[in-house]
Amino acid sequence: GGKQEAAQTSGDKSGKIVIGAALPDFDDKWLSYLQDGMKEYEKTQKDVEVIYVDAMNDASKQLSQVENFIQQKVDAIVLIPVDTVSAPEMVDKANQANIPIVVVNRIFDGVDKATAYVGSESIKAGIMQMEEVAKILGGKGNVAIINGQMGHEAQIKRTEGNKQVLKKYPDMKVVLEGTAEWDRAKGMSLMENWLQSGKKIDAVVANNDEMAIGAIMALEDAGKLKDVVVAGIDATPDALEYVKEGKLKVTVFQNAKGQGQGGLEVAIKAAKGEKVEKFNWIPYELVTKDNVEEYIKKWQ
Amino acid sequence: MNSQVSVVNKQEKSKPSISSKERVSRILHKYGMLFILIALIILMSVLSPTFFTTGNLLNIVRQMSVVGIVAIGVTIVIITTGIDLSSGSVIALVSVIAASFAHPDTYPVIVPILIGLGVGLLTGVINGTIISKAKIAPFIVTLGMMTAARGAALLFSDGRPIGNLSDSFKFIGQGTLAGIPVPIIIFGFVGFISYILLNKTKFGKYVYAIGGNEQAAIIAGVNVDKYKILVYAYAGLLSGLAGIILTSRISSGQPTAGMMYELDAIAAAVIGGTSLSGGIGTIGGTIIGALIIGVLNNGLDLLNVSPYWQQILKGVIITVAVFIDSRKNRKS
Amino acid sequence: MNSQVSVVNKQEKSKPSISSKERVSRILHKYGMLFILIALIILMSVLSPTFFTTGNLLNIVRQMSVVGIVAIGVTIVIITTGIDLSSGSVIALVSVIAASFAHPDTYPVIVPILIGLGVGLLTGVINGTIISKAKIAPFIVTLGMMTAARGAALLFSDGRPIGNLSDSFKFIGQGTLAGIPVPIIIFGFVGFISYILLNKTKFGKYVYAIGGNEQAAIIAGVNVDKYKILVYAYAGLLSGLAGIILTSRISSGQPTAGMMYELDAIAAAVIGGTSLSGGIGTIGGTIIGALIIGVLNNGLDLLNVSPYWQQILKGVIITVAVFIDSRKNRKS
Amino acid sequence: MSKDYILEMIDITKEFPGVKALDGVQLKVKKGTVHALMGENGAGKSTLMKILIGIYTPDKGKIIFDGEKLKISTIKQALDKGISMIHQELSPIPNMTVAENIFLGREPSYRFTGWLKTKELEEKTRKLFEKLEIDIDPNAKMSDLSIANTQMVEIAKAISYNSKLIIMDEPTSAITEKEVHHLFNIIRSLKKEGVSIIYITHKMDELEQITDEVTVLRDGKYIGTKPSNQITRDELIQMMVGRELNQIFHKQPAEIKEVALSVKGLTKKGKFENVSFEVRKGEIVGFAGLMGSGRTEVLESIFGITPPDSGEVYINGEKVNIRSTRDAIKYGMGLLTEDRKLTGLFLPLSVQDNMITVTIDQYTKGGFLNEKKIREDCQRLSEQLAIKTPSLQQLIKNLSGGNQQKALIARWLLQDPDILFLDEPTRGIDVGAKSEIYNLIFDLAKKGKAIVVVSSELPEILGLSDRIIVMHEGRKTGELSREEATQERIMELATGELVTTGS
Ligand SMILES: Nc1ncnc2c1ncn2[C@@H]1O[C@H](COP(=O)(O)OP(=O)(O)OP(=O)(O)O)[C@@H](O)[C@H]1O
Ligand SMILES: Nc1ncnc2c1ncn2[C@@H]1O[C@H](COP(=O)(O)OP(=O)(O)OP(=O)(O)O)[C@@H](O)[C@H]1O
Ligand SMILES: [Mg+2]
Ligand SMILES: [Mg+2]
Repeated sequence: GGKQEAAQTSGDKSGKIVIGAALPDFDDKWLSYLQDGMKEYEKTQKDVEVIYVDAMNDASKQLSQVENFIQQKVDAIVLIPVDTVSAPEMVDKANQANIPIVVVNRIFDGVDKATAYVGSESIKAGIMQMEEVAKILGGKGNVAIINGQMGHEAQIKRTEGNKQVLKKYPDMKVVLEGTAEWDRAKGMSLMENWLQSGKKIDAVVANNDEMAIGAIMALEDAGKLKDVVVAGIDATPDALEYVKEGKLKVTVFQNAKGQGQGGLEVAIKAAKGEKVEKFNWIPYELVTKDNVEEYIKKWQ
Repeated sequence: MNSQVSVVNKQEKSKPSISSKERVSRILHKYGMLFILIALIILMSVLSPTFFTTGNLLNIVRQMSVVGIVAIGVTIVIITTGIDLSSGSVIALVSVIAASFAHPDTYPVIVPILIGLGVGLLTGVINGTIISKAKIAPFIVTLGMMTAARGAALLFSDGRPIGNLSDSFKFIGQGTLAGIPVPIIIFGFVGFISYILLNKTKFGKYVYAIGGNEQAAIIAGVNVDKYKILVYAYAGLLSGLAGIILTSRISSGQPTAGMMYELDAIAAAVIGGTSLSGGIGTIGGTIIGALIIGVLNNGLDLLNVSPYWQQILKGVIITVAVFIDSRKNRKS
Repeated sequence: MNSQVSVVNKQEKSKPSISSKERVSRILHKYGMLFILIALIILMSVLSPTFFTTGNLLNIVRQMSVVGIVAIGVTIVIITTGIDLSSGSVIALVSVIAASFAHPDTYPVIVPILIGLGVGLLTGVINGTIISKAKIAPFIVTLGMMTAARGAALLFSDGRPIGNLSDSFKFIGQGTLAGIPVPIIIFGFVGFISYILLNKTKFGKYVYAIGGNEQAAIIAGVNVDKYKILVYAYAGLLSGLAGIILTSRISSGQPTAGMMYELDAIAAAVIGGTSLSGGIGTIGGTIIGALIIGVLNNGLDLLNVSPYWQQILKGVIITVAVFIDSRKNRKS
Repeated sequence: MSKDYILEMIDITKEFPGVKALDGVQLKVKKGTVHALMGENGAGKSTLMKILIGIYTPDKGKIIFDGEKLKISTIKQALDKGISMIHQELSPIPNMTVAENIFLGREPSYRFTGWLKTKELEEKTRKLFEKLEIDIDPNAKMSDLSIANTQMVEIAKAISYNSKLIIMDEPTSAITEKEVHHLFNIIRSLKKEGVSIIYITHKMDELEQITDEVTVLRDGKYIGTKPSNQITRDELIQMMVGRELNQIFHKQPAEIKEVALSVKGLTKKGKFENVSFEVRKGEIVGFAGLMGSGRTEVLESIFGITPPDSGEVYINGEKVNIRSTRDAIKYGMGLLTEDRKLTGLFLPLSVQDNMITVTIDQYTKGGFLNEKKIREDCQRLSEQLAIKTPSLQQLIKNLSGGNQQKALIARWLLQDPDILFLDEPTRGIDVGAKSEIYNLIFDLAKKGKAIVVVSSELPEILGLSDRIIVMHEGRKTGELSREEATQERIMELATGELVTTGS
C-alpha cells in the first residue's frame, strides 16, 4: 500500500526522471570533477533530478545508500564503487529491484551484470605512468612509490600497475615505499623524511597528483628537484601548472568530466528504457610538458 | 518517640512531592532522547514521503545495527570511565580474517564466525589487561590498538579486499528471518543480553560501581582489574561480531572497513545519555542514540541534501538534540 | 670511594626532606617521558645513520609543529577536563578561508592571517560557549563542530584546493629566520607563551583549579564559564594558527587538510602526561609527546618500514613508552 | 598472653616519598575492647589502619591477627579475615542506592550467572538498619543523602561484614550529637558480641565515654598505650603533642560593632523557611542543629551557590542580590564548606595552589603572578596553622585529612573576608590545631570581622559563639545569647521540643 504510493509519487512526480548517484568520496578532488561532469550534463537535461550521496569511502555506507535509492524507487542508479569486491552485491540489489544501474570509473569482475559500465581500468593509469617514467629514466634507476590511503581501490590498482611495468625493467627497482593518504601535507613530510635518509632516488611515483606536489615541494626545498623525476595521476588543475613549469614530469589524465557526463548520459537512457552499450570506454591520456596546454584548456 | 514521629512526618512530606507534573518531568528526563528521536522521525516523514515506510525504517535499523552493536560495547566501557577507540580497526581486522575463512566449500560457516569473535575478544582482552594491570589511560591503550589493528588488517590482507564468500556466511548480514533482516535480529539480541548483563547481574553492578567511584569499589573488595578486563573483552567481542556482520553484509573482508566507527559509536552512547565521566549510561539510551544518527544519515540522503550541507547539518542537529535533552533534565 | 658516597648520602638524608635518591626519582617522575624521547632518538640514531643530523632533527620539529601547536591548545582544554575533537576540521576551514584571501596582489599578508586566526577563534568561542552555557559534554559539542567545520570547509571551497598564494604568505610555512624554519619559531613561541599563561598567570591557576575540582572552583569564586570559553577560544585560535602554517607550507588551502590531527594532538598531550580526568598536564610534556610521535613517524620512514608495519609499530611503541613511563612513577 | 589480643601490630614502618609516615609503630588490641588510636594530624593513624586493611603494604613489621600471622595484599582478603573499616574519607558511589552501596562486592546473587536477588538485597539492608535502628530508605540514591546519613551508611556497611575487628577512622567527624549517641550504643552492643574496635578520634570526651584503652602516635612513632580511665586529658595531650598545652580555650572578647550581615525571611522551598538573623562586626554567631536541619543550606544559599527563592540579604545595611559565589566574594564574604573533598580540595594540585585560589587577584601584577609573595604568604600561614607537609609543592592529596582541612582554612584566611562562614571548621582537626584555629577565629573577630560558625560539636559552639542560632527541620527555632546557652537548651531547640522567638 503505502510503499507503492510513495514510489509513485517519487517516480512520477511531474514526470521527472530521478537518478541516484552513489559516489565514494566527496572530499576527493578528482571525483569532484567527475561530479561536475554530471552536474553540467544534468543542467542540459530537462526533467532530470540527480540525488548525490557520499559514502565517505565506506563500502558499508555505500551499500546503505544504494538500498536507500532502491527504497526511494529512483529511475536509475549511477554507482562509483568504494571498492570493487562489494560492488557486485549492490548491482545484484538493483537488479532484483529492476532498477537500471550504471557503474562508473571502477571496473570489477562481474561488472557485466550491471546495465552498463562507463570508465577505464585503474590499473592502466599505473602502467601508463610508470612506462613514461621508465622512458625518461632510460630504463634504469631507483624508484620511490608514494601510496594513497592503504587499501583503497585506486591505491591498490595504481601501485600494482607501477610494479607490473617495473618487472620489465631489471635495472629499475623500488627502493622506498610509503603512504601519504592522498594528502599533500603528508606527501611533503614523507618526502622530507626520505630525503633525510640519504638514499639515492631517481623517480618519485605517486598514486595521485596531490601527493606528487607535496613531494615536489619537499624536493624543491632541498634543491634536489632537478635530479628527480616526479610523476602523479589525475591531471588536476594544480598539477597541470606544475607540469607546465616542468616540475611534475608526468601525470595521467583520466577524463573525470567525461566519465561523469558519460555515466549520467547512459543512466538517463537506461531510465527511459532505451538500449545502451554495455562497455563505454573512456581512455586514459598521458600528460607531459609537451601536451599540457591542451589539458589546461579543458579546465577553463 | 519524638524522633520517630518526626521521621514519619518527613516521609509524609515527601509523598505529595511526586505530583503529576513531576511525573511528567521524570518521564521527560528518562525518555527525553526518545522524544527527540520521534520528533526527528516525524520531521523526516513530513519532508520525505518515502521516509516513513516499513521498508525504509527496517533499512535504517539494519544500517545502524553494526555501529549500534559496537556502541553497546562502548557504552559499557564508558560507564566504567573508560573509552574504546579501537572498535573501527578491530572491525577491519576481524573482517579480513573472518573473510579469509569464509570462502565457499572450505570451512563450515561456524569457523569464520568463531575465529572472528575470537579475534575481537582477544583485542579486547589485550586492551583490558594493559589498562587494568599496567594502569595506562584507556585513551592511549585503545588508540594504540586502533593504529596497530588497522596495520595488522592491512598486513593480513595485503591491503586488498577479500571476496568470494560462502552463501551461508553472507546470510548473517544479508538474510532475513520472518521478514526481519538478520543484522537487526542480532542487534536486538545483543541489546537484550547487554541490558540483562548491566541491570540484572553482579557484573552490571560492578560496572556502575567502578564508574561511579573506583576507589569505593576497591575498598569494598571488588576485583576491579578483573571486571575492567571483562568489560573491554565484551566490547572487543561485540566489535568482532560487528565486523562479521559488516563483512557478510558487503560480501567482502575489508582492511579499510570501520573507519571512524568508533566515533559514531561513542557519539551514539553519549547522545543516549552515557556520561564520559562514568557511572551513568543505559543500553536503551545508546540504542536511541544510534537510531538518531541512523535517521539523520538516511533522512538527509533521502532529502538529497548536498553532502557538504549534510555534514554541517549533522553536526548542528546532534548538538541541538543533546541541548534540548539537557534543558529538559534541568527543569526536573 | 664507596664509603664517601654513602657518607654524602647520609648527610643529605639528614637534611629534612629531599634525599639524593629521592631527587633522582623525582626527576624521573617529572622528566620520564623526556628520557623515553631521548632513548627513542638514540635507538633511531643507531638504526639509521642519517637520523641524527641537524637537518633531520629540524625536519622532525618542523613537521610536528602544526600538530604540536594544536596539541598545546588541546592540552589546556584537557586540563579543564574537556576535549577538543574539532581541531583537524578547523584547520581545514581556516585553510580554505585564509587561502582565498592570500592570492598575490590582493590583500596584504596580514589580512589572511587575521581572518584565519579569527575563524579559528570563532569556532573556539562557539565550542566554549555551548559547552559552558548549555552544559553539553565537550565531546559532543566538539564532535558536532568537527563535522560541521569540515562541511563548511568543503562548502566554502566547493571541495577543491585553493592555490596561487602570495610569496609573503608562503613565507610563514616555508621561510627560515637565521636558518631556523619559521614554523619551528612559531611553535617555540606558542609553547613559550602557553607555558607562561599556564604557570605564571591567573588564567593558568584557574585552568588547573577548574580541572582539579570544578565545584570547588565555583565556590572559590572562579568564573568557570568565562574561563572555559577562554580555554576553548585559545584552542581554536591555535588551531587557526596551525591551519595558516599548514596552508602556507603546502601552498594551498585544502578542505581535506588536518584529517585526524585531533587524535594526534590528543595523543601528544596524553603521552606527555596530561590526564584526561583533568587538573594535570604541562606544556613541556605535550611538546615532548609531540616530538615522540614525530620521531616515530620520521624514523620509521627513514628505515623504510612498510606502511602496514609502521602502523603496528607506532601503536605498540606508544603504548610501551607510556607503560615504561608509568612504571617509573610507580617506583617513587 | 597473646591469646588476649585480637590484633598485634609490631614494628610497623612505612615511608612515602619525603615522609616517614610510620616508624616502628606498635599497636595491640585486646579482644572485645574498644581501643582508641590518637595523635595529631598526620601522626600516621590512617596510614597504620590502611596497612591493616591491605591498602598499603608496610616496608617493615609484622601483624598478628586472631592468633595467626596476617599476610594480606588486598582489601578483599582483609574483609574475608574479619577486618572491616570505616574510612576517614567518605567514599560513596553516588548513582547507586544505599542498599547497593552497603552490599557492594557481596550482593546476594545466583552462582555462575551472577543474577542478582534484588529483593533479598533490600531485605538484608532493611534488617541491618532495623538492628542498628537507622532510619534511611535502602532504595534511596546515595547522592540524595546528606553527609551525616552518608556517614551512617558507611558505619552500617562496616558493621554488616560481621567482622571480628572494626576499624573506625574518625566516624563522628560528620555527624551530630544525636547520631554520635546512637553510634555509641551500637558500639556497646558490638562489644557485647565480642567484636573488637579500633577507634580513631580527635574528640577527648569520646575517649572517656566509649574506649577502654588508648594508643598514642606522634610523628609516626609509637608513644605509648594506657587504659583510658587512668589517663587525664592533660597527660594524653602531653603524649600527643610532646609538650604541655592548655587545651581549654578562653573566649577572647572582641568589640561588637554595627551589623555587617542581616538576613530577613530567607526561604528555599524544601530546604528551609523564613530564616532571619544578623551578624555584627566582631561577633561570632554559632549555628546549632541536628543533621539535615538546613544550616549548611542556609549558608550556601546566602553565598550564592543555591540562591534562595525569597528573602532579603543586607550587607552593611545595604540590600544586596547575590546570585553567584563571585558576587558573594565581591561583597567580602568567604565560605569554608563542610565537604572538603567534594567542594573544597583541588586534589591533583599542590598545597600552595590549593591555598591561593580565592586570592589570585591579590597576587596578580601586570597580568603575572607574584610568586615570591605567594610563597611568603603561604609559608606564613602554613606555619601559623602548623600544616604538616614536606613542602608547599606537595600534592594536597598526599596530606592527612586534618592537614587538608587546615590548608582550606588557610585559603579563606588569605582572602581576609569581612564576613566569614565556617561550616564545620574543625572537622578532623587535632586538639592542638583546634585551639590554634579557635584563636585564629577570635583574632578575626577582634579585627572586626563578622563570623558565622556552623558546628555539630556543642562544646565548640558554646565556646566560640557570642550568640547561638538553633535550627530544626529548616526553621530557626531559637536564638540564645552566650549567657543563656547551655547544652540542654540547645538540644531542646534543636529537636523541636521548644520554640522560642529570638531576642
Ligand atoms: N599516599 C601518600 N603519599 C605521601 N604521603 C602520604 C600519603 N598518605 C599519607 N601521607 C603522609 O603520611 C603522614 C601520615 O598521614 P595519616 O593520614 O596517616 O595521618 P593521620 O594520623 O590519619 O592524620 P589525621 O588525623 O589528619 O587524619 C602525613 O604526613 C601524610 O602527609
Ligand atoms: N535523605 C535525604 N534526601 C535528600 N536530601 C537530603 C536528605 N537528607 C538531607 N538532605 C538534604 O540536606 C538538607 C539539610 O542538610 P544540611 O547539610 O543543610 O543540614 P545541616 O544542618 O548543615 O546538617 P549537617 O551539615 O549536619 O548534615 C536538606 O534540606 C536536604 O536538602
Ligand atoms: Mg587520618
Ligand atoms: Mg551542614
